[in-house]
Amino acid sequence: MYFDSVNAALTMEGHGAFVWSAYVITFLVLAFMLVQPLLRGRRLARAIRAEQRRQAAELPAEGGGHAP
Amino acid sequence: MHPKRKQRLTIAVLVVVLSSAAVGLVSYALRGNINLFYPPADIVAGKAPVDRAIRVGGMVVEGSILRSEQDLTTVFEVTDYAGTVTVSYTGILPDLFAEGEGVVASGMLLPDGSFRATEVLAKHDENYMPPEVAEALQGAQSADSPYRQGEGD
Amino acid sequence: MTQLLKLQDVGLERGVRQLFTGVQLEVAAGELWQLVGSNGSGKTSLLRAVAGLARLGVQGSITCCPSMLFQGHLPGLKSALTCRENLLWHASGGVAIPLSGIDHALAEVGLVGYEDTVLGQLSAGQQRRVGLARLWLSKASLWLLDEPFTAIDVDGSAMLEQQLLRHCQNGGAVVFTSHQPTAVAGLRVLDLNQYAA
Amino acid sequence: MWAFIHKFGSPPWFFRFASTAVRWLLPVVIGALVFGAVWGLLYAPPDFRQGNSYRIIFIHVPSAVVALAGYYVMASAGLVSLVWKIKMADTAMRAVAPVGAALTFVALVTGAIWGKPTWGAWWVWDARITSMLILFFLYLGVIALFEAYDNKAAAAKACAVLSLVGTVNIPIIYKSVDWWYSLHQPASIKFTGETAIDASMLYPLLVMIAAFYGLFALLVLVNMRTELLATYRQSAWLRSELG
Amino acid sequence: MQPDLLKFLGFQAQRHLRGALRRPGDIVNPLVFFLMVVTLFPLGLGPDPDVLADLAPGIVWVVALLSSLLVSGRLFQSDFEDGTLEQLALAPHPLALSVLAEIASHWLLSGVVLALVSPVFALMLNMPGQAIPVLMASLLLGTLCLSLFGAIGAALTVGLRRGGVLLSLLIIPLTVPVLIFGTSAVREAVLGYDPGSWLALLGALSLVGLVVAPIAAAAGLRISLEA
Repeated sequence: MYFDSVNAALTMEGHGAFVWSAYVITFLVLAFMLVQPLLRGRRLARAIRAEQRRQAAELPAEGGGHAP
Repeated sequence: MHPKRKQRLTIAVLVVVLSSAAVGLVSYALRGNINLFYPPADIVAGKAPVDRAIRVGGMVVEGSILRSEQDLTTVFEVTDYAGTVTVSYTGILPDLFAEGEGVVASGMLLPDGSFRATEVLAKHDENYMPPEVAEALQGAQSADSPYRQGEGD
Repeated sequence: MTQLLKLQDVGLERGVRQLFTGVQLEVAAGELWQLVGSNGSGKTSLLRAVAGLARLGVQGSITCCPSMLFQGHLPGLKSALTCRENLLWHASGGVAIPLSGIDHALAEVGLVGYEDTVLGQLSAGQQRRVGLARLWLSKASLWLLDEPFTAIDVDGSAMLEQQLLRHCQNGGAVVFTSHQPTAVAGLRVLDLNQYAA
Repeated sequence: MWAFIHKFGSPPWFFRFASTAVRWLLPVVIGALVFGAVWGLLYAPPDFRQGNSYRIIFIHVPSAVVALAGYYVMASAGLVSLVWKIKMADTAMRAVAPVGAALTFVALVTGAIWGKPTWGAWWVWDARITSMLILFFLYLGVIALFEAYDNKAAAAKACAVLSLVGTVNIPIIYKSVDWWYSLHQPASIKFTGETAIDASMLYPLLVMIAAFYGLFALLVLVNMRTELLATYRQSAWLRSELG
Repeated sequence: MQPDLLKFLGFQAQRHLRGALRRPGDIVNPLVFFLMVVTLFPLGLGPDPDVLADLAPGIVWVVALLSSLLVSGRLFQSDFEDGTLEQLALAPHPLALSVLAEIASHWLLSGVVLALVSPVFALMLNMPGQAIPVLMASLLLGTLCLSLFGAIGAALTVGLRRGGVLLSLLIIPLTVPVLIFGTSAVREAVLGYDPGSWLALLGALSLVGLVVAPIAAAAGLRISLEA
């Protein structure tokens, strides 16, 4: 480790605010880019499964149901 | 020839002619010094225009920096090891400005051959190294020049 | 009998929705075909696919003779140009047509005396007629017409039917879409609703 | 070869591939990012002139490099979509655009933050920064064009044409901005030296560049997978895949 | 018989020119827009002749770019709306050729006219006389580039309801080199130096545009017809 203490790593001889904010912004943006489609995908998958179950429940009434 | 193929051929020939004309024009344009950057050697040789905004770049000669005592005027010499130009500048110089460092000054060439800068920028180059390495480099290479100069970007 | 158009197993997908599948059609010279189907069944899309204007989402194979005329919903006429100029530049595809031919075509669609009138000054029905005048100038063998009878009065419809039949007798073929039931001798009908997916 | 391309172009196969790849890439990429960031932030030595502010290089340069490469990836997908009419190429284009825009944005923001301690200004009209800004505009244009079309198949084709025109233009834009900049202000001249960057800083930088490439692939695959879920929610293959 | 390409080009151009000349408002309005915006600058910046002369190359070029964007957005609009585009797409000639004819006639009526009247604007902004021929030449070449790039954007957005702003989003980044080359040429001329290099670059750019734009715009139009 280059820095002696946590405090030194945070301040970075006066440049800490710049460096850390750059990293934080970058990781926030990229995390958003990752999480947003992942969540949307999970929501979609849940909706598709629910629809599937609904149809599976309806099918036997019409006769000749099949397991998904 | 089949008319359809003749048509294609005509278009292909047109495309080739137009593209080669474009290449010709670009090479004509690039013969001129389009970005108005002159190394000190060109200025010494009288290739640079006088009384218009141009840029000069090179190394600050060791021991050449003279700071005025009345105002913020600084006079220093810039060299590319083939020619040297005296540059004068009034204002606050950037932190990275130092003897033996690269510098780019924009301003005007005066009739007496010296350069009056309106802006001085320390070279922000692609060299990144830890302080101890820099010191070692400085020590090892102070005899000859640490950098070879490339063309102005 | 020369074959002018052949559709094999043609289907159409819009987005992820299948409009129709498995359309088979062979059009030979001398045949007059009407495409029918309810709104949104894909009549216009099929006609545009055949013409080669819209092939996105089209399955199957379409073989169409290159000598083809397409007239869509839009007449393809400039309202700032006169009837004559419109037909001269529009119908020609770059081939010079004699002015007498144009005047003759305009006369056939009942527009004598309007040759030098700017299109924008004509009524909607008259403008349709100028568009249809192309049919008297065309040398194409296969005509693809989208709703040719729209906004045409009774006289005009009769005149148009005559022209379609004449074209078929001369060895051409016509495929058109229409909502109206058309009573023409020898008309063949393709109902897209039968192929709905 | 052809069979491989064909397989790649099939949505069910690609969905399975993307699901597996995401599962593997996710921990690897996050691990590499954290590792590279910690190395760069805490273990790499400071620069002899800029001090610690140079540590922004470890995210600034990778994001800029990958953002530019992303545009070419997008244009290549567009070319594939136009020439071979492979549906997955459309989906790929659609997926790359927001990722590229985000990376360009990151490069611009980190550049501005880096600029403050180095040049004393948040924004300078430097040739490279300006080119990056224009690249950002190009990405925004592609996204806006895609959103404007109702017919998504046509939208992808339109974006393909636009991004191909963009690739023809990028070198011209870059060069012209470079000239423009040097006309008005001094550019940073390049001195050709043997080693530009010391090994102790180069290695974490390389790790971060690799990690950002991985991140790019990961984000694109996640986007594509989600896009497939939305597009094929009615299809039987997707239901059996999820079931 | 296959009519030759040049004749077809002539046919198309004649069609556009005739149509446009019957509606002179379409030609005059962009010029009036140009005049008005140029008038705004002295009002905003102050009437100091030296300041204006300094900024004149940039002002004229930015306004030229904006007014060109304004016009070229509607380049294929009427052809799309009245069905002419369908017919052109089905014509035996490459669609790119019709596009080229359309761009050329559009340029004749917008860019060339603008270049011809540009000395008036130069005088309004106190530009030195020696720069005026260069201003005209740069506008002549530059507006051709702008029309060419604008055509690509117009082709891609012609079928969309809200095409206007979108077009600017797509095209402005692509026109950056035109702006740089154009203003640089004029500025060099104002300072009394040789603007040849910049004019040559503008020329090269228009040649590249002449090759790329008709093909790209034709592809864009076919896509717009599909949607």
